[in-house]
Amino acid sequence: MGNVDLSSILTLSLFAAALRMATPIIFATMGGIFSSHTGIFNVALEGFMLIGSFFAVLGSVRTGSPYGGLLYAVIACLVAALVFAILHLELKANPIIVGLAMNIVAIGLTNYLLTATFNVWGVYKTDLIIGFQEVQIPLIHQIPIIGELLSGHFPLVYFSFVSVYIVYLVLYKTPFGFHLRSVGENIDAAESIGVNTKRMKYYGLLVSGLLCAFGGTFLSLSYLTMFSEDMTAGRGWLAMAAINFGRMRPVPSMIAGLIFGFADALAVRLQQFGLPSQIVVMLPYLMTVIVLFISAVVAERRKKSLVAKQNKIDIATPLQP
Amino acid sequence: MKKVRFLVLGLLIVVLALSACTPQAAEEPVVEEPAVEEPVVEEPVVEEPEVEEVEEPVVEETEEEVVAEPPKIALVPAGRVGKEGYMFLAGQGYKMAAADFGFEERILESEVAEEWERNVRTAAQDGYEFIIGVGSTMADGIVNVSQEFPDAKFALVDANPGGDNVMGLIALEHEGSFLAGALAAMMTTETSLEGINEEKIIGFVGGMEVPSVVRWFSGFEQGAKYIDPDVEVKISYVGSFNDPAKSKELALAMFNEQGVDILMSVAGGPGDAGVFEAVEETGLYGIGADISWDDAVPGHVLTSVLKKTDVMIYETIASYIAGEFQPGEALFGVASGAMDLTDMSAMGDAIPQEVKDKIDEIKAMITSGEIVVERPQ
Amino acid sequence: MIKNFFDKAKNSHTWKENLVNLTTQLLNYLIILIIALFIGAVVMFLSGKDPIAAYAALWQGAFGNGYRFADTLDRSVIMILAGIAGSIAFRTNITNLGLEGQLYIGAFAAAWAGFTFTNLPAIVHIPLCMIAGIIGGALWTLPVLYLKMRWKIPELVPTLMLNYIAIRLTDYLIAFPFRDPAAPMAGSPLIAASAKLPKLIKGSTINIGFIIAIVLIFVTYWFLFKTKIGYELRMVGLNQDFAAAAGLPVKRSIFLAMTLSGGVIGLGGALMIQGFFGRFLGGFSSGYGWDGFMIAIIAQNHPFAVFPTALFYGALANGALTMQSVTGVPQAVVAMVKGTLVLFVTVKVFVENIRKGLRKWAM
Amino acid sequence: MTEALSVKNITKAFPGVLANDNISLSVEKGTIRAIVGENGAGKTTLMNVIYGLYQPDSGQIFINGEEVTFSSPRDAIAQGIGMVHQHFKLVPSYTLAQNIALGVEPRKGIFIDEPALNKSVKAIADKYGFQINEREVTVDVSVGEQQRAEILKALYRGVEILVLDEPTAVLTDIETKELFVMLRNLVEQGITILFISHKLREVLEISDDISVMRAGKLVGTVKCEETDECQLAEMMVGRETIGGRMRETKQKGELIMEIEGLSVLDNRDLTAVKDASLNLYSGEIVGGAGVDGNGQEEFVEALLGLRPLTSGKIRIDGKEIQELSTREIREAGVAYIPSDRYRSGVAVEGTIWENMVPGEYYVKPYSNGLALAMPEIMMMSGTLIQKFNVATPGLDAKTGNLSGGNIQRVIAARELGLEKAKVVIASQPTRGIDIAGTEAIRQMLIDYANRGAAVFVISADLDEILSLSDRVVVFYEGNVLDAGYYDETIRQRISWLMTSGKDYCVD
Repeated sequence: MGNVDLSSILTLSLFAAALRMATPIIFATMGGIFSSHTGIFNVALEGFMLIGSFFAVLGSVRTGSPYGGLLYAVIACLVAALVFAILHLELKANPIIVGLAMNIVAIGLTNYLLTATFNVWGVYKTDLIIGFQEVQIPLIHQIPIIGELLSGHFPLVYFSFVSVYIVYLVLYKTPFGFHLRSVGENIDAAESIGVNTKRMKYYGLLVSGLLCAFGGTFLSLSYLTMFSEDMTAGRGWLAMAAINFGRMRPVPSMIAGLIFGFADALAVRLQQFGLPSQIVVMLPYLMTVIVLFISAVVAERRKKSLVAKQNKIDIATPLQP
Repeated sequence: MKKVRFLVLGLLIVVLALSACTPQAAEEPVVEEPAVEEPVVEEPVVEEPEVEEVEEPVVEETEEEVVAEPPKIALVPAGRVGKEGYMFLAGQGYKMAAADFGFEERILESEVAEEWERNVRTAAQDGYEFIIGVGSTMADGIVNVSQEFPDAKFALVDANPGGDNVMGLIALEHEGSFLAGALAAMMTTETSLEGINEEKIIGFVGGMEVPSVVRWFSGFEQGAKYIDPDVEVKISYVGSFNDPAKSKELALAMFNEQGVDILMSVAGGPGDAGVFEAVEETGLYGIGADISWDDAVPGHVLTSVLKKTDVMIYETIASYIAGEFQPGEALFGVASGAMDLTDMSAMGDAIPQEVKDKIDEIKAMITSGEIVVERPQ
Repeated sequence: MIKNFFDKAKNSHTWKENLVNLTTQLLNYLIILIIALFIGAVVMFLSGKDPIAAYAALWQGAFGNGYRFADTLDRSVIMILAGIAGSIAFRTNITNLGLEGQLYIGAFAAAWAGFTFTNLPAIVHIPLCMIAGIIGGALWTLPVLYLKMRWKIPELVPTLMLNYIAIRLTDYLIAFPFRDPAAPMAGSPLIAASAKLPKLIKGSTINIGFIIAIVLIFVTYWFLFKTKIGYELRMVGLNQDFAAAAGLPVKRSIFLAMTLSGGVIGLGGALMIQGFFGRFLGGFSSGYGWDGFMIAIIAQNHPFAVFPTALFYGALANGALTMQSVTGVPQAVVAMVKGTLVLFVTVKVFVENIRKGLRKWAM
Repeated sequence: MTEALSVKNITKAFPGVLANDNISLSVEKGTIRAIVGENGAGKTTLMNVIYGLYQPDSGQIFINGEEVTFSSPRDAIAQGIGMVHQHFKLVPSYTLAQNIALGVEPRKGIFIDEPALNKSVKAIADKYGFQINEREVTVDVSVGEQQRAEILKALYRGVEILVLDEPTAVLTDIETKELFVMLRNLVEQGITILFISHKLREVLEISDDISVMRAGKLVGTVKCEETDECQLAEMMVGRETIGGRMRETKQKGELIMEIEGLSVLDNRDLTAVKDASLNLYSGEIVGGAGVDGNGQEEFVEALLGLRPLTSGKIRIDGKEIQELSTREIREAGVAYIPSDRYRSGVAVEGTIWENMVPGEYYVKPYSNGLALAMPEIMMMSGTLIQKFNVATPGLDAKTGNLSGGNIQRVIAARELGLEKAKVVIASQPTRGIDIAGTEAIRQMLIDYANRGAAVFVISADLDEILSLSDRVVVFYEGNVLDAGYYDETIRQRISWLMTSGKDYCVD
């Protein structure tokens, strides 16, 4: 160890790894954004993803195809999201508490089912699980650096970025997204123009379940081809931090997700410097807090300068219009 | 109003009682006969072929004195007797002993740290006379309980907690991983094997920096240096025994960026699974630990260092039943056959015969004491 | 005249109304509990296990004999402290999801005081470790408080992240600066015998920590409902704008509630180390902070209700061991039951319908 | 003329209240119909029935002579009914055009056609002579413009019957005048307007017919030109006392509170109060008039220490208090009745006694050291609750279960009951309270001033100001302007100040 310099860490494979590690976070982030825009802060992202991971493996084993796994995961997550929605929207339960409880149920349920269906504890890995294969993008993968960076990823990695664009289009460019966002911003306005706000909240939660299913599937059928208990390991919480940072806007939130993925990938490599592993693995979490802190500082700065400008105009102009 | 809530929740407990108590359970006499809890033995059914490497434990000659009453012996693993890992082997050894010596099985598995001591205690409270813990993390629990229950006997796989009624069953992991290190050092220059580079760099992924993992690593490094002092051994810790994603990422980083071509994994069951995924993806080579990982990625796992806890436990039970309980440390190393490599058959002809011969030679030297593998503190 | 007023006030809440309220609450919890147990049973049944046998074993494991009962009480100690820690924060409307991290830091601080000082008499050493635990837990809330009070960052995400950081940090501390070379596991050195809590029953783990927990329940009740500061915390929790306009010390209350919450769970960590583990173990907590969060919610943040809830949780945890070892039903089912309980606990329709029904019946 | 809308025998009951009792009325096409009544008379319920938000228990609705039933506003919109609520239903981050077209956006494929949207909004605005910047983001435009957007939102959907709920409550006089011009424009284009208000002068100015409601019943409908304020007031209240002056003007006493050069920022850090000065004297009631949102809230919060000052000094009895905490300011003798009693007046989830003692719980005899002295607290709260006639089942009852008027009495009892305060700051003290409660609260303030305290009443209700004040100041765009002492011409001075910031006529 020891004589490793920084340039040996900042390699293409680091950025490729960052993309991989960011993918589940980005999926969960986009899902969370969808429900946040209907006014429900979904704290069950972690649990949804975990359920998705498990059922993806189950589906892959049962159907012998990763797409079958994806289908199982989607169905399971939609059911979980539906349970959340019914508890909150029909039975009027507190969404934060339901979300946190969902996470706990998800851990219990997946652990139990893991043992009950596959008769194993903790981790399930066999050749029966068929994962996704990396795809080489024709032409691009022949370009030297860019090819290595952009090509050769799992389909879901590409799809996570596509999903950001889709989420952006749906939320900001379609009437549906338009109505959906109005529910979160001013529910009275939405109601007054005849938007079925409850249905929109259902959509919000179901879409967040759907996208978490993709995130979970990525973890258990692409990133790895196995299921192990609690394998989401806090990525859902990181997604919440990303949403918080990006103020529910898809692209800035995605960037936050990439930052967290990068921190994760970097942490793995920093050990070569002889840094204690325990300290290094803190990095993504520490980064989250720091990112929140910096964004708060920046926001205040920007507001102050804006206000100074406005107040200057205010004072300069006569009192009466 | 405040009292109301209090009452309500008090009732909650009663309700649980009502719903949990079947008539039989309620009528069951509880304290006088602690053994009445018939263990409905429905342990996870295990596919035997999975563990074909487990050699039949050598049953020591036991005196044929048949004890009138079957002994009460419990197994308390610091984890689960699940499908993989040395806990599983421990469970196999225990079950075999139960079948051979005719006592009832009682395995108390745990999931979290708090349950280690609690399970030992539960066994002691229930009147078990010989309680076998598995996993060094149980040490404190064994110490605490053995002092409070001086009549019971205790044994612990992986550590010697000390005490008049306690024995420590120590597997010399470093001896086993010494063999693996030697093998890796020889193979890292074997460029005829696809993917092996010329650089003398091998790697080791550990779950967490805890004494047992450090022991594994130390032996591995010593073995490698014994073959060739120039071999560089890279090491990384995942920070967890059950984060396969991170294990895989670490392994990939070592393979792709640090010139490692052979990687030994001691990252816990889930963690190991992640590492071997990296092996599969890169087409390079891995070495497993505890149990056989040879079939995880056919043709890419050079060998696995077996820690035959089944042998250790079976022999310990046998000697206990023979009345030969000896407090203190009992060592199980290469010499006793408890630490060993797999036969490398999964690699086919990829490993040259002279390498295999060299390994056998080292094994013999360790057995005879010619090579002393240092045990890190 | 004043007396008349009070009499009138008392009488207007008739006994019937009280009965309706009490029965409503009772039935509500009963329904939720049945749903949770039923869902657990269905899952067990579908996977081919016998739910009745499993629950029977669970009961046996929790209360089957004197030892079991004592151990269950001991297990509930940390749950009580975690529940109280959660209650104090939630009463002040602070979403302290960082109980887990505060527990780690508190436990480590207590262990540090336990193994660093070796020549103290028990009467000094025991409280010293507890105080160290309290301070440790409280200190770990300070970064969150800074972010919340100075930069208006909601505490939700920072408290969560500090959990992970605390777990890693303590892992680091026991791996390097405070490593015990003799320890057979990832842990700190053993704490001095003078720091260990005296046991109440030989053979069981129950110790004076249980008495401390019980006392703490009453102290917390008194503190929250009978003292000036408790009044301030509750008013800030009920309506912060009102509290500010009325001149209550809002910032101080938030600060106090958060640090107290961290301090109590830190004390919980100290009790675990001093009463049970005897040293700091890396990753020793299996989500006690989360249990505390859920217990506080189920108990509606009332200290008296925390006790039975924590006992229930302790019984589930303890009984699950026996359930698993006797019937082979994985413990995970218990986590599901616990989670499901919380899923339904804020559901309002049961309460409303029960109350409506009872009213009709009572009239 | 044809009948645009009529309702027959509409009855709608809520638990404990008969909100609409057998109401029948009909409105002719192309007219403005005002519906007046006190708060709680049932106007808004009736409008919500017409708009489909509520379903009536019985009765019929006819549009252009045909019977219709509405299960949601969607049905009402389809029948050409549009409603502009008192609280605007606009999405803050959307542009005005987006808000106007929300729900009926022009589409291109599956996407919204933004250019077409902007163009169509512009077209409809031009057609009815509305001036708006349709591409501005809603939060950035004035209240008047937001209201125009609200009305356009209805017109965009092709409504023929427009319901306006208290449209002038948030407008300045000038904006109100502009609104009235626009409404006349609409009527000329054949739109029928229902106009809910309790401001009689405005109603007389704009409407063709006036229906008066009282306690859920329709009292009667009169032609605008055949009636006057007095008659309407009588119909509304059932007696003629409304709006009467409750106070004899008193001589001012000594100076108690001095506010000098106060400047404060609002929540968005923009200047809300500029260099404001005001003196409060013992025994005097000062009224603070002004349209909501001209800095009143920020001014009061600054006085209470709830909001930092950017400059200025506040003195009580000559002692500077601007650096003190809220508690210290209150201890110096300031009582405070906040404008939004649910937001900052009480903790609705708390018990009555908990809401009674936030000013006293920490001093003897209500606390002994650390603990609360419950008997004393209960005795004190009980006495005051009784003295201020709060109707409550007991001191342990949940405050949120009380009616608005009773909650306001709880606050008054807390703030005024112990008679410690030298200065009373009451912000919107009677907003949303029934008549009996209103009079009681006003009387409490007068009594308190008569005992020698300085009372400062801020209200958007000019009648309240006029009925109580010895002296009036007007909040206008963050300035506190002096309207002088009460006399016959003060109403005019106030309204000029409120609308233009000058105490003479703009013309």
